[in-house]
Amino acid sequence: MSEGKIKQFLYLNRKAPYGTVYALESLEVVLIAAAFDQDVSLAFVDDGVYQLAKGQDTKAVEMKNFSPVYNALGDYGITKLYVEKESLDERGLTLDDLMNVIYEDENDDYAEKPSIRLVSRAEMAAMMETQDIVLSF
Amino acid sequence: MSEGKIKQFLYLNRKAPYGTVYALESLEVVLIAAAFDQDVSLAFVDDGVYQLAKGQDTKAVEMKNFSPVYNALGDYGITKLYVEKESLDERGLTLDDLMNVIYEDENDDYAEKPSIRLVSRAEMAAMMETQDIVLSF
Amino acid sequence: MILHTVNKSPFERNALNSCLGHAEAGSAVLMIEDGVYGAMAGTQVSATVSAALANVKVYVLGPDLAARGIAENKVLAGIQVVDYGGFVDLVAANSTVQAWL
Amino acid sequence: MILHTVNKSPFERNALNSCLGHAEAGSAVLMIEDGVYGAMAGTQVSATVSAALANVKVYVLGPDLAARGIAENKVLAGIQVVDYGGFVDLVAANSTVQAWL
Amino acid sequence: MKFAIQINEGPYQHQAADTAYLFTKAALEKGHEIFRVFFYHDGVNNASSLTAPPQDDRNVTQRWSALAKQYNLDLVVCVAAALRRGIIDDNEAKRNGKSASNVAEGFRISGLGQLIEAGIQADRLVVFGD
Amino acid sequence: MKFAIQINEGPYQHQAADTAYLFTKAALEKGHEIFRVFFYHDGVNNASSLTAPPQDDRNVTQRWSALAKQYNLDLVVCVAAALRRGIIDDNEAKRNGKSASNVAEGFRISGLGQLIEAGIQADRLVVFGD
Repeated sequence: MSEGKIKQFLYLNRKAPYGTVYALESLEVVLIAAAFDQDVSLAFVDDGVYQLAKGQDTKAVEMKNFSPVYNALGDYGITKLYVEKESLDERGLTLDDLMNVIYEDENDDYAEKPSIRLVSRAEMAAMMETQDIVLSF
Repeated sequence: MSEGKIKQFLYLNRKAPYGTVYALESLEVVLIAAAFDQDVSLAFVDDGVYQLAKGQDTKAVEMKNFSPVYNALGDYGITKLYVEKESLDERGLTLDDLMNVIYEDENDDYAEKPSIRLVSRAEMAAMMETQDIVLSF
Repeated sequence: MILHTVNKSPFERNALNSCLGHAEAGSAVLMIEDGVYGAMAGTQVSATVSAALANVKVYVLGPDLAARGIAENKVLAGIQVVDYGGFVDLVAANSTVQAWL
Repeated sequence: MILHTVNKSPFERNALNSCLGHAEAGSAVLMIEDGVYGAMAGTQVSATVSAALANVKVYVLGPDLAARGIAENKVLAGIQVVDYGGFVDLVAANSTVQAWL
Repeated sequence: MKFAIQINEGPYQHQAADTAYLFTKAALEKGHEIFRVFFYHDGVNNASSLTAPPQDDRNVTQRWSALAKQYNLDLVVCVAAALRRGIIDDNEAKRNGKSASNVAEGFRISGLGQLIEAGIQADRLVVFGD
Repeated sequence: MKFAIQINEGPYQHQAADTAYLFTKAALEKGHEIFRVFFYHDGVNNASSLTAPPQDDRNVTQRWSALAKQYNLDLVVCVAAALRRGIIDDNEAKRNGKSASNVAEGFRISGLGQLIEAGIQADRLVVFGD
């Protein structure tokens, strides 16, 4: 389907989950994107970091809890989840407050490795500059 | 239509015009409200103060310029437009940057009087406390 | 008195700040939807919210905390957690509801 | 380089701030829709935007200024006003477009 | 006590549409009266009979229709906002030369006066939006 | 140059739907190619054939239909987002047991793969949203 072109695709997530649909429908695109053999990265910046929070329980709001899907991304070959440290800090969060998203590295005897890459704002900005296509939601 | 009850109705405007529809559709409610013999006030707080900016020209964005409607409100008996001074200050605006919204006072030989009441944040907060119904957009 | 509702993240928008700047002493503020992030301890806005507690009563909607994975022990001391029924009671107990959209 | 677009008022949301915090030296920022309020001189955010001009090129969409009654002489020095055609040219001239929604 | 509800946003995109429903349900279960639910702005999209969300997700429109039936609720969709956004009943379809109508069971289209009246008649107006 | 456009918001509620149109038109007038316009989230509501805005206002849907005809544009509406929000074509109406369809002329319903493909094939993707 990709006709030989490989591009850097960035999914930019800056919004909290549930208050609006963007986080959920962004994930739906990412899952489809996995079929296209492109180089996919996800960025979690500002309120986007809340999407990865541990322990989400949506029963009482009667919405679908889509947070387990992040952990399935590795099976789709999506293993680069960039999380910005400054965004966590402002919100009083650390990596311990986030889900432990992992993938199995097929080039390393299927060893389990973390998908979340904690980066500084400067590193996030530099990573953004390497992208071809940025999908914002 | 009002069956004898007179309530204080506040229309709370906190959003800029054109970027979203709220300012326009808020005005549409206000025009209808005029038929109901209630005590109507409009509050312009935060980005809501931009709704009253002078010189709006929407030709190039191909949207309807609804700013002249504010000046027609007086004919509908709507004469209390509270504008918050702190909101203006933060945005580098003064009353001179706003439309000169006026009404004719039928109790004073139809003298032209300003509809805009410049108030401090504290005065705005106190006015809010006197309201029965607050419509937010 | 007014029951103020705030449904926006205080890190994304100015709604909570503006609400607290207009809430009279003794009035109530209820955080719902993405507004519940304003109830967390240890954030950049916690100090502002804590200070406001001297002036206004602050409530937060429990179902929205749970959806977002915020344990109740992460909520600032002095903020009361309510469910939808509690939200209804707050509306009934205050004379006017003002939404900071 | 990236063309960053910002369509939110800097007084309501954190989009402009976050954009400027991530825009690399030499990149371009285009303010559109309610984002054009960020281009005005004499506001609480003018100093931040002026400082950013040392690092990035800043553009503002003229039709959105006009709609909101912002005369071009109220726009901060150093910010260039463009029309929709100019927006198209900026997209073509930069390798990637990143929207700060 | 008598409540009126105003909803400014459409289903799924904003949680406002969910919170309004859950609040209304809780108020009814506590024995309060809901004088009217008024759908304004994109809120009119909650009334679309053509939505078909995934089976494992809530159905926002059907949920309102069911609640309206159970409690005999008055669900009013603003006509001006609805025409802008393509929510029309049989009458409006005829008047505007449209081939179909799409207002779900339990909703009716009417004017903005219904919102003002709700504000006058109810003890409280609660607004849900963005 | 080849552009792809993504639109996340519905008509009238957000200016994003307007800016996207005016940008697309300007790009076409400058001789660029629009590979595809992809309507996602509430953006799918731009495709409703049932809108009837006031006569003195722009008609967002008809404007797209006309531009699509003039320039042979590919206007694609995301099927998953559209089903959630009640935008359906004849096929989906049949499949979901709905009495009507409401996709305006010049729009077609398809999958999210069309958005990714647009990102791959176009030189630029420009996103308009809230």
